[in-house]
Amino acid sequence: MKLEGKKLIWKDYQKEIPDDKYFYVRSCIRQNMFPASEHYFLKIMREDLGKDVFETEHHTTCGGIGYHCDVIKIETIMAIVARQFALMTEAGYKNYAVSCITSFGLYTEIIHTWQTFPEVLAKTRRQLKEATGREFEIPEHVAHASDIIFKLRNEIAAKAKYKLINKKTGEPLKVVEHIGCHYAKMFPHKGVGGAEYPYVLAGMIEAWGGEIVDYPERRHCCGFGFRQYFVKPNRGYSLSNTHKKFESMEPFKPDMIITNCPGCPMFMDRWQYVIAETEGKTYGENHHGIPVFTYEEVAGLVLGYDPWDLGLQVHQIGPEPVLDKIGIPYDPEAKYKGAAGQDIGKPELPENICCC
Amino acid sequence: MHERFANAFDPFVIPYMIGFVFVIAYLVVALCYVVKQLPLSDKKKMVKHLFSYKIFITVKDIFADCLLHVKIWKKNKLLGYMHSSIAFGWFMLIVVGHIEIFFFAPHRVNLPYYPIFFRYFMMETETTVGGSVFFFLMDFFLLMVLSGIALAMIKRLRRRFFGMKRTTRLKWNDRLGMYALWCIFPLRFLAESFTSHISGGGFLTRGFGMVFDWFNQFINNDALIRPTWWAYSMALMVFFLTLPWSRFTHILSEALLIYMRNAGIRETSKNNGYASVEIYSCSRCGLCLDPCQMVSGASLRQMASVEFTRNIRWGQRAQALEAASYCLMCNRCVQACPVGVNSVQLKLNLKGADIQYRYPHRYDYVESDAANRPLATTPAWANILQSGAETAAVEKTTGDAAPEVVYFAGCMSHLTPGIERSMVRIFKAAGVGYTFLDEEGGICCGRPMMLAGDRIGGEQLMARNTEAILATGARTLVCSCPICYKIFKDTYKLEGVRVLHHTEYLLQLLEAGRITVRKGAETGVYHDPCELGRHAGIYKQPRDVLYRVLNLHTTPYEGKDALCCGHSIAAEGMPYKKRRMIAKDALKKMTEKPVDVVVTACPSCKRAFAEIGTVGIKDIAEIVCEQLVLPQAQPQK
Amino acid sequence: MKETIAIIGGGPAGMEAALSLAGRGYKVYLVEKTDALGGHLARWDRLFPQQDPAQDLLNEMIGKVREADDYIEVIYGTELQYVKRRMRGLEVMLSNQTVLQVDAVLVACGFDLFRAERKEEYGYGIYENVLTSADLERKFKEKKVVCHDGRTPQKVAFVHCVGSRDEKVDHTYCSKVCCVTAVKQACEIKELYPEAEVFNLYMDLRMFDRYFEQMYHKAQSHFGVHFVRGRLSEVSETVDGKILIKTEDTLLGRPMKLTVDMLVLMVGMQACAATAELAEKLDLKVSPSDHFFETKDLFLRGNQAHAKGIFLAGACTGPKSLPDTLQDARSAAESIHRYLTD
Amino acid sequence: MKDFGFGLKKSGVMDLDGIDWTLFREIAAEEPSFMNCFYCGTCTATCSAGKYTGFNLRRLQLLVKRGQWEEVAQRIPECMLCGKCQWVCPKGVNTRHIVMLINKKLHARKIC
Repeated sequence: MKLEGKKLIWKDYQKEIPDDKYFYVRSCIRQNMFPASEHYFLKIMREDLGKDVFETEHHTTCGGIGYHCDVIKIETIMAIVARQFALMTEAGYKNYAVSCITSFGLYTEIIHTWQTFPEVLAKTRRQLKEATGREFEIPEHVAHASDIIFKLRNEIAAKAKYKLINKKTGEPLKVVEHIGCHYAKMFPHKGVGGAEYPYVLAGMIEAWGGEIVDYPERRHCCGFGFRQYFVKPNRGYSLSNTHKKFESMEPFKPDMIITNCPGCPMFMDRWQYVIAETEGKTYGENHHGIPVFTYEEVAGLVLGYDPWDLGLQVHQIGPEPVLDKIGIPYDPEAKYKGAAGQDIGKPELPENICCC
Repeated sequence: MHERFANAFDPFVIPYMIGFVFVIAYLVVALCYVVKQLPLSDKKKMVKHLFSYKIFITVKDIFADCLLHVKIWKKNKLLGYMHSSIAFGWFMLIVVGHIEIFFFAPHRVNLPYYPIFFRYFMMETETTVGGSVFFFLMDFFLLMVLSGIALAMIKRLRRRFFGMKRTTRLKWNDRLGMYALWCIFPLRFLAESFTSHISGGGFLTRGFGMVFDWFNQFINNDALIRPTWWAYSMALMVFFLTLPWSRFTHILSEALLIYMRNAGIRETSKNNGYASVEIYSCSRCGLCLDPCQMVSGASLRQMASVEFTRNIRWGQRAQALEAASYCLMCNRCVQACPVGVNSVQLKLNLKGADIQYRYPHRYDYVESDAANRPLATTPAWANILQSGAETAAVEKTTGDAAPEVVYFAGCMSHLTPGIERSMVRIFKAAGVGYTFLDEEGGICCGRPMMLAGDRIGGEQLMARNTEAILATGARTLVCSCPICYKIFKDTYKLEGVRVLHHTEYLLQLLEAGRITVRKGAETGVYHDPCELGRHAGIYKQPRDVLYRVLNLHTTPYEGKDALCCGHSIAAEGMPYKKRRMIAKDALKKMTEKPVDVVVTACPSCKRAFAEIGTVGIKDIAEIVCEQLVLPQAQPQK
Repeated sequence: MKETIAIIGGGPAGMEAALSLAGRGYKVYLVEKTDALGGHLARWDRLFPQQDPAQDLLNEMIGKVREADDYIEVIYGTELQYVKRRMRGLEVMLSNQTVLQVDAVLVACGFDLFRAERKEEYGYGIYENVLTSADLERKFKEKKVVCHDGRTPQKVAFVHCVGSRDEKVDHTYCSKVCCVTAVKQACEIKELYPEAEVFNLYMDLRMFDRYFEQMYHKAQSHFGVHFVRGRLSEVSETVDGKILIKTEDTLLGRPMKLTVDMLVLMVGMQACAATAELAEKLDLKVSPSDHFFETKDLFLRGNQAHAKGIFLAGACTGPKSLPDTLQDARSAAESIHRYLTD
Repeated sequence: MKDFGFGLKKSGVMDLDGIDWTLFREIAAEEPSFMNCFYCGTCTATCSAGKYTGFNLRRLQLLVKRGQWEEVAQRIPECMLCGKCQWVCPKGVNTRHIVMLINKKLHARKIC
């Protein structure tokens, strides 16, 4: 593989990412499944990097799940999105930071639609005004939260306590990145590095000392696929997608996976367990599976935050092998303790896959 | 006459005796082997035949075929003479030689080598009438054999002299046997000539002996006597020892073949003993080479029947299978074979053995078709009869539901719609109530499957078609494809249904006056399709039809000598280019004298020739249809 | 000396037109931007449909151009700067400041090969074992057809229509020569490595010209090349540096994947980079649909540009095979001759 | 193993890396015209069996070339060997022989 070739392509897919003054919206799935990730995004931005990121409890879902499950019409979604933008406008911000890539894709799609069809925008403005009395401006910049971390990756690297390097061997960790379908496949120019050889996560890994694994099914869906997962008879397809990816990455012996999207870490993490329990197949070393992280978790780890504060105990595939490789200290006893030291309960351990 | 040596022995008889004992032993073993391969019923037939009056016919046949080679005489006089002079001459030498022993040395009858080396052991002291008669006879037959051998040598050098374009190429084993055979009689002649001043001799041996005597003044001829007898004995030994491994095995097996054939045994399967005898009976005379169109038309010499039998005999299964998959099964070689080896059947047997009925077939769709298709209830002809101007000619429609004729066009005819259309028009013109069984596409008749060696598959298809044909209630089955015709007629069990090819049926309609035709100005020749001609013996009917509709010319390639179009369904392995070469060659031969149209009676032949495109090709049904005289077309008087 | 003509481009079309015009006694300036004649022909190994060495043809043409030096003056390393219309004829200013007074200009600037990097999903420039047809041709020329790591390729796939018939790269036209080149190169691979499995991924096989169908037949029957009707969808690299390709076998209606040692992208033709600039300088029209120069019509004025005294030859008016290019060049010479003698 | 009420689905993708190339090469060696096919479908359109079933000789030949023997084994028993396909084939493919050889190979490899 020629990195220069990729760099040439990355050059074509640059986007303007402001490095400060963001209006931040959360992700439905992440705030439930990986709440610490969003928390630490804000924490890192504000405390470590000193940026202005505004957040309001008044924002709602973007409606993306309903949209991709074919249950909510695009006009309705537009009104929801318009309301979020109104909140941003009211707060006095022009840069919009999105935690979820499905939301990000949807915002991009809607803004593109409004720009192409001004009459649709006018209609949305009218509807929002009639329904809520609010008015809105289209953000000057819509950035996915990972775009911002990408933009600030070198600042993070400068403050980092750890590098994504195997302490014992001195070799960089082999990292699989997965950007998620809705990030750049629909609008390649809205994603850092485009859709074929996306750079957003690759850039972070590069800056933090790891090595990116380019494996054949890197473009493939993580297995979420709204229509597949949410409809139980189709759920086998969801599982099969994930299986396909893991079969493909297995020969590359990756140490970890870094993800961009709310659903991806969830499915790449949980389905490893299901594959192990139904097929008896495990990936990674010692039947441990390949640990899956969000980019905020990885940023938090290199900055030296405690793994359990970053919420890594909620992963199905335990992060311990990666922590050991990097040399990040952790207290196994504290894994299932809450912030105040209370017992949060231990999960039942699966049969075929080692989870800690 | 009296003996020269009291012990009646000389070491030079030993090689001969080795060969002789070997051949006898081989004969016994081979016979047991063949009989063992036969099914019990055939074994019974063999025994029964021995005690039936037919045994005399067999003896006559063996005499005519093995010794006189009457069949070869009929085909090629010079070749016939060559074969019979060697076979009959040799036979007579043995017979007369034995009689001589009985006459002059009856106490030596038990010595098998005695008649062979008679001239060495016995001497004529004074000229007797009996002696000179035998001298004459023996020399006469020796001369006969020698002339045959001389011709055989010429044949090897200049086959054109025999009117043969091709002859077989020989391998080392055949060459060894052949050279031994060529040596035997010249050596005997030399030995007897050298000995003739002691033992006496006839016009030939003594005559030449005297020449040698003259030479005797320069070189001592007597020193050559025993070496030539030795050489003679050695030649015999070599010939006998190579006999089981050379083409000359046929000398032994052909008589057995005739016996078994007359006993009613056939090559029903690959390992049947009769099949083995047939293979060993192939003398590799090469008479099948010239008729074979694979050889003459497509340079596929290695595929000829003579090579096929050789491959079978020497266990070259792959080559034999390839030859079987190339063979057009036109039967021209079978017809040419003087021994009567049915190599086409042998090829079919081999294909069958290769398949071993192991391929699964799934024709359940055939069953559902039978259930879904209304046959006798609403005959197709009922609609046809109600419409169209041509129905004016219809004289009657039968009251009962069963049509008079069930018409089966066949798969191939669907690719030559002109044939189907013509037949339908003819039926209508003749007022025949018919049902067109496979108008919308039908089930294959099964013969292609059979020709591929797959009996089980073929039978499944036959069962379906039998059911469908009988369900129509028609008493006559007319088919347009000779491939279908052949199997319908010979293999199907269609109780109470006459099976006719449309050539036969057209003649019947004409003779019965149900259709009338006018004679056109076209000139044409008729091409006999293999399946209709050589396989089914339909030669006369098409010609009787065609005389009425066009100016029929004749070619040398008619009847049993008809050519194959090269597109036989049997030859699944033959490349298309080769098929085309054969078709082109056949068409060229048939149209050496230009004609307007080549008429045939088979959709395959028609398509094959039509693709060459050098002359108009029509099916007999099409030409009859064109020349139909419809009642309303005639001026009213 | 008769009239004078400037020919822009010293490829096969330029050379052949120059020779035709020289044969009629015209003075020709052959303006070539590089320092060698031959254009793409100089980079090719063997020529379809009968595997003639490209070098032989090139040598013959260059030899003839040299022989005709009384008539043909080759000006290397220069490009056209501007053209001015004069009372009689045209004044051509070259980048080396030479000014030519000519009676007609023939544009024979040829084509550029499609940049395969533009089809990102095919991984050209990223995976070492993904080549273009031109790269493979160079390997043939160097007699070193091996994978990046020096291995002998066991499986090779050719992808037809890369950068042709593709709206995504704004090349909706067929480049004409890629199908037959793919078949040629597939056969050449099989000649070199008879044990290799060779796949041709095509959308349509456009075997339109003389002997092409026979080549295709030979590729199938003699060389056993696999033809898969389906367009390559994506390419990735396996852990051992091989190329995993995905396509649909549309004749079976089933997706398929396959690992190959070498993937060859049959890059199509596109209008050469100078087209737009030349169009402006010479007042030529460019077809909005394929971006090649437009001719006055496609029949009797197939070599005439819309501007007076300007003629067009070869692949600058759309993809052409070499025989077609040479014929087009001769026909352009004839057009110029008629124009000048009218 | 646990049952979650769903499981892996079989992929419809033909994986050409895992197929046995020798089988198809054997057929091509025994019947060279096998390689001539350019998938025009004339054979399928004229097929006597195809009138009643989904029998598709063009597809079957291609499946053999792609090593997809399971589907071939399912379908090939429907052929009646009538030979119409051979007649109409513009490339002179000996289709009947190919069907017979496919059968032979299927049997030899115990695929059917």
